[in-house]
Amino acid sequence: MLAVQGVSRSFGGVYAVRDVTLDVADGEVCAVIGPNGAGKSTLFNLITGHLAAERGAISFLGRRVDRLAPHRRARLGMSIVFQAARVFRGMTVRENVMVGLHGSTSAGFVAAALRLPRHRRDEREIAARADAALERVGLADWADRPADRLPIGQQRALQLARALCARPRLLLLDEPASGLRGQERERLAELVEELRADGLTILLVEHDVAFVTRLADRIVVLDLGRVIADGPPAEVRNDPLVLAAYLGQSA
Amino acid sequence: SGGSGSGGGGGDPIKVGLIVSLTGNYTPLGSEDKKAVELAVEQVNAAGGLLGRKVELVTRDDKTAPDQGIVAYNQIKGDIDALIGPVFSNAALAVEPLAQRDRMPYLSLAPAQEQVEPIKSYVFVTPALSSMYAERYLQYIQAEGIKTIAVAWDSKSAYSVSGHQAMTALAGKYGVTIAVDEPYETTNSDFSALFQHVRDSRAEALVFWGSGAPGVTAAKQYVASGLKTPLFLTASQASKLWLEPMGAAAEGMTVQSAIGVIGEHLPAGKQKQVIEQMAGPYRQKHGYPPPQFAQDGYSASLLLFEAIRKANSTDKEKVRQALESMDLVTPNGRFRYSATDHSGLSPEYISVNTVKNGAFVPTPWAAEQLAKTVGALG
Amino acid sequence: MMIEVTDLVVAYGAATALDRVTLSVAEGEMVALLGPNGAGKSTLAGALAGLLRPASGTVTVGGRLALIPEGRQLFPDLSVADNLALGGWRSGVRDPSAVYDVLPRLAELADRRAGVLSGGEQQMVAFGRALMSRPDVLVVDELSLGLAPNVTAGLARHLAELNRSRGLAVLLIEQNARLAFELCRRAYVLESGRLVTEGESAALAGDPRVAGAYLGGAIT
Amino acid sequence: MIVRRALGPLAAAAVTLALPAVLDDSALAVYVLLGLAAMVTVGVSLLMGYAGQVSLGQGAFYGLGAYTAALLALNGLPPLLGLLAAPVAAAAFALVVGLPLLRLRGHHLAFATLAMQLILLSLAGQLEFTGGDIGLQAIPPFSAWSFEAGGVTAYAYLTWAGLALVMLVTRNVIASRPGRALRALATSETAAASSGIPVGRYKLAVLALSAAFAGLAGGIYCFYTGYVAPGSFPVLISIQYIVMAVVGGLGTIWGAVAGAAAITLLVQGLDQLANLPGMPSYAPGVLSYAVYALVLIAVVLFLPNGLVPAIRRLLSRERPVKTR
Amino acid sequence: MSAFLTYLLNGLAVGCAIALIASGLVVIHRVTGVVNFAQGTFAVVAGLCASSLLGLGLPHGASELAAVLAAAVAGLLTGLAAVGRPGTTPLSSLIVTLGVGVLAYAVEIVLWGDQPRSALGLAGSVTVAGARIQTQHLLVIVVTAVAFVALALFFGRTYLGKALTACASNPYAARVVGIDVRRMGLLAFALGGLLGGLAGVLVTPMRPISFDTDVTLIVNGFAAAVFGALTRPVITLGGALLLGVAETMAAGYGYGSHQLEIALGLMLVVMIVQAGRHPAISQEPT
Ligand SMILES: Nc1ncnc2c1ncn2[C@@H]1O[C@H](COP(=O)(O)OP(=O)(O)OP(=O)(O)O)[C@@H](O)[C@H]1O
Ligand SMILES: Nc1ncnc2c1ncn2[C@@H]1O[C@H](COP(=O)(O)OP(=O)(O)OP(=O)(O)O)[C@@H](O)[C@H]1O
Ligand SMILES: [Mg+2]
Ligand SMILES: [Mg+2]
Repeated sequence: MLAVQGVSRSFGGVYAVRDVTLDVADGEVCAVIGPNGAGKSTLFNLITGHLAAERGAISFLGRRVDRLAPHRRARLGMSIVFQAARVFRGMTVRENVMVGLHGSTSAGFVAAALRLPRHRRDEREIAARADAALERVGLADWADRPADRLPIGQQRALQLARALCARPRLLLLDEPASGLRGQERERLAELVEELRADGLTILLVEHDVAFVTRLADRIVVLDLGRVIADGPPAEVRNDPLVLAAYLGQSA
Repeated sequence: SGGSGSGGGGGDPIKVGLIVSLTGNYTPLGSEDKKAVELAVEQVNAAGGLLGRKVELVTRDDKTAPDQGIVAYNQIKGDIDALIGPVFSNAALAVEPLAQRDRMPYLSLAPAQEQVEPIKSYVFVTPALSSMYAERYLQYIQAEGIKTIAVAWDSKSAYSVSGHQAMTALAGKYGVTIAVDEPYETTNSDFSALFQHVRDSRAEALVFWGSGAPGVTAAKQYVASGLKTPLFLTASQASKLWLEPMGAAAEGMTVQSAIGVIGEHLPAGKQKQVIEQMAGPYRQKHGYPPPQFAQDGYSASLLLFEAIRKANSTDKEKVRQALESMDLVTPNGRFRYSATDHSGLSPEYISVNTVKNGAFVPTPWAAEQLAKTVGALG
Repeated sequence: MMIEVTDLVVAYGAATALDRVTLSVAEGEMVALLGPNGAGKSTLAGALAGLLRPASGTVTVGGRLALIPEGRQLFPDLSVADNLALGGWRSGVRDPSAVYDVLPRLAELADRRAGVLSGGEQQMVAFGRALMSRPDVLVVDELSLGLAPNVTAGLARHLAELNRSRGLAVLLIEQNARLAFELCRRAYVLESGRLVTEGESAALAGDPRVAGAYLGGAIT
Repeated sequence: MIVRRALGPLAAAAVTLALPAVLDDSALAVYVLLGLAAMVTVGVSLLMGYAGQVSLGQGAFYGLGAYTAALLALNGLPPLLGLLAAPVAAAAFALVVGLPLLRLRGHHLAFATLAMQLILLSLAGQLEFTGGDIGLQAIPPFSAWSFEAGGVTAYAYLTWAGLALVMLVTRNVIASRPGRALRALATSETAAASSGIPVGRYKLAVLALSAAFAGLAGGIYCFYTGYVAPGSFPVLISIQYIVMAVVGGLGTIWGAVAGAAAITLLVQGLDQLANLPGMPSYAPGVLSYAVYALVLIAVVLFLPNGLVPAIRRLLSRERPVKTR
Repeated sequence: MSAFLTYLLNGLAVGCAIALIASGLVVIHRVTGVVNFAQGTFAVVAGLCASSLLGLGLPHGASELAAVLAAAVAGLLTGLAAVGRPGTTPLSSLIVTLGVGVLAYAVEIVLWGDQPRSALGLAGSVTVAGARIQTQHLLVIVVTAVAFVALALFFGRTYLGKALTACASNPYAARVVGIDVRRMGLLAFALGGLLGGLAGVLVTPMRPISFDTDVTLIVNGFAAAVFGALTRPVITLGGALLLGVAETMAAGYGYGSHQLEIALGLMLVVMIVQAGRHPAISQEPT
């Protein structure tokens, strides 16, 4: 499904991601963990196209994507939930989610300005799908609120709904549980399990090791931009390298 | 709409519209025009008014913008018997077709050639056109035996663009070659390139077209540049706004001006008298001698008053006809409008001066020429 | 008392975010503040730091207070070193080397613009910046947010150490309730702008309602 | 509910239609210029308030529309064609310059658009075919089929029909898929791109749309005044549009119209006042400048969201208002 | 060769004058996030003051100093209006500064009238390696160099400079660490007024100043300041010098009527090329 081959990216001479190779199979939940500044978010940005890779190749669904603009990759079926909640200001929760459907609809300026039938049909469908996504993440009651006033936890749920409603093939989650409390965390975990059951492929960054262990089929560990371990959770958790670099005594 | 045509009937005042820039870029010009027109109206009213009626001024601001000129005109057009118009060429040209359509006698304060080419029956221009200044300079240059000149001109100012054009077109006629032809922009703050180019050429004089800030900036830098080629400035510099900042550095520079500026150097006579009729009271009221723009405004007023007097009515067509057969001496010189000439002035009423002791003094050539011109007026 | 809040009401326009909240933190005490998303925890933190004006009620703070705000709130255009130095605006401390001892990663990043750091690195800077002011009381709006487990553990240890050695009082808002209970002897629970429970951590952790909501079953 | 929603626009339409019939020429001249300013300002508000892109060069598109229509009409083409070409030319030009300029953001973009206008003005002031600094004169009046716009009234209707069209298009756009995309990219270009929005293309499109609005206004302007010159489109005019948009309320369509109306009427009112007989000679300058400035400062400081949101809040105290 | 050097030197002087206007814009934006459209006004106020004081017979030096202080006061007053009220957004503040600039027109017209004024500066010229440059130009270059070195050191090296920078970088965070953002904003406006005043007294002898000269002054200053992202003094100076030299070179080599297009166009190209290097993601919060 996703093949990252020897990808590198540096900032001012310091490598944030160095020669990373990573394959994610269809339907797999793959977690990426590692110390702060290991390059996890940078790797996500390379995959989604917000940063250009200096070396290496990225293929998605058997197709080279590393020269494609982010919105093209999104249209191929990649959705991302960013580490920082990026909700669109001045829009309601529902409108925010409707934006997520941009790539899978097509009415443009002319259709909108003239209110063509196609545009109206599109709008109805977009609204319905957005509401379904909100329902799914438990935000249905908040649909008409201004999105930028939501508490952090809800903003993250909103981002997830926005990503989901595009019906992606690959979902990239960058620390989706950060800022969530026990119960909310539990609900998120259940949702991820549901999504996996639906056949979605998920790439997950998270510092909550219990959360990761419960959900991931496989864990990849990054340190200083390189992959230092790759395998099933049980194995990785006991890897001495990982213990030293990341888990410390708390594991 | 339409004014109160049928004159005579005592009571109600004659209304003169005045649209000038009172805000925006052209404020310094517009406000001088306004002072002068107000002075002229005061004087005519003190002398009993026109046709036994008082003259009243209806003033509007064009904000140095063509569309605001139109708004202003629309606001007063129903009220007024004649119009003295914008000093900003773009605003003047915007108002012009409306005035022509409404058959409104219109004396423009802008020097743009386009207003009188082609002639519109109701539109008359008061300031000397820059082509006249150009021709006058060429006469002087020829008289001084100069064969080669450099010309610098502001490519953003209509006044200086058409002055430059006229100079290029007429140079041959006066046996003058233009060795350096150098455009610059109004906002330019450094003229070292110009002086360098003049220094590298055979030019015997540098004619500098420009108004406002560049006139001062360039003249100051000319002094500092050590260039020996004499500098000839045009009439835009003939005021205290140029003299004061220049200070002693201006001594000996050559500056053109309208005849009104050097009134005191004229032999006694009609011309001198009409200049003083304005200059004295103006100086008394405002504390400085009237600059060029003030003279334009005052001349326009005199022309309009005389036309109404001659028409013996404020009927617009009659006033227009009176203007078209006008022959009047004003501070700007003698105007002779005709059906084929709506600018009325000729180059003879332009003086070429040198700066002496911080004042403009006609050159011997100019003094002689002007004496001849003025003498003919009596 | 280091922090004394009585009948505090804070509103955003028409919406009341805190409704007659009363709580206190004594000198040398570490207190946890729990609550679901949107309960008003960050609002309370903002009011304590004087960043939000109360509609009514009083807030008194008995010493120098430092806040690790929600969303890190660094100076993105300044270097890490400068961010830390500015943390000492009130205390006059300019030299960040003490912070580097606690968070050695920051020494490596000293000259990096704070805006381009990774999320966790930014959290470290926010923590370090608060320490720079040599506070008597520290309000932490999320400690472990985005931090690797070993870093979180280190910071928790450091807080406990400061509490022991310098008597630093702490009001801790923390997503990981287990960690909060471990660190703090006492805790408040805030829901929809109202205090619903308070008590000893041990007792609260045993309370099935609290455990269900904040300890979150199998996870954490 | 629907009736209530439609009431405002209906009332506005009625007033718009009635006014030209009752106003005299002098008031109509203001009415026309007000409508034209509103047309440009709606575009500015769309660009700035919705899509978050600042243009300090909107006057350039206004001028471009005016010159286009004027040149076509002066070369003997039917005025209607000129009027239609004006927005098209402005939009096309926006697409061409937008391609490089929109790579810039924030202040850089603001400066770049300002520079674009300065450069265009400078060229218009020097080129032969644009009439140089003097500009283009004797532009024929607007006509279409057998109709010829004689007086100001005709232009008033033309202007306000144009404005209605512009407002309708804007309303339809913002409440739809492309409109949401624009509002999204204003907050976060990356999150927008990740939702499948081609950010660059949308920024271009909205610039072109706002340019088309300005171009249409310019087209009407040139027939109305019969004269265009560089002096008609100074840089300050572009800043004025932003002031209008902010004063009226960024991100609301009616705010753009209200802002344009408020500023235009304030300026005209002060002008009338300053030129009343008996006012001191410095009154025009001082009144137009000082009172205008004080009112502007007061409005911005005390109604930071603009006139329209403030009025809305007043009218519907009971309902919570969505503001930014 | 000496022609080239003449153009270069004079271009540097022109650029320095631009840089001084830009410096005030940079200081104010760097601290408050506000683009101060009243910056040209400060220069005009100082220029007009200086010409009046000199006219009253006050000696050089004292007149200019007083004028610069007057501009600083104008800056402070502008700051009070623009950032004095808590909760004013940078966009609102920007419009307020526009308003202040217009308000100043009225004040200036009442005090000084609507006609342009000038002041006498240093007369004469100096020859450097065969190229002539006016003494006043040289003075501008020296003062600008000193001002920019001081600014760069102040913002880059001093603690107060960093605290000031922090205010615009994240005003909320500045309050979190205890910085009085409002007072810092006022300080910045006063400093901006001072720098604008400096520009005013140095420029007045070179070109006449009237109440609305601020527009001309600010356009170039804005260009240079934006070039430096409105925050970085040294790059701003670079931008200003680029503008100045491009203008004189254009005039020198036969494009006198296209100076503006060439200078602004060049600047745009540099900006666009640079913009390509910064991906959107690195400008958004992590
Ligand atoms: N635009 C940038 N410029 C300079 N350095 C950058 C930039 N973006 C990221 N970095 C650096 O690259 C490294 C990797 O950052 P990244 O955000 O990928 O880390 P991460 O693994 O996601 O960490 P965390 O767990 O803290 O989120 C960090 O040291 C960061 O400071
Ligand atoms: N600027 C604001 N304007 C309006 N309402 C706000 C604002 N900030 C917060 N709120 C509201 O106030 C309430 C309390 O928010 P607060 O951020 O204090 O919650 P919290 O307990 O910190 O939540 P979280 O766990 O998500 O951080 C929420 O309902 C939120 O929507
Ligand atoms: Mg990360
Ligand atoms: Mg919070």
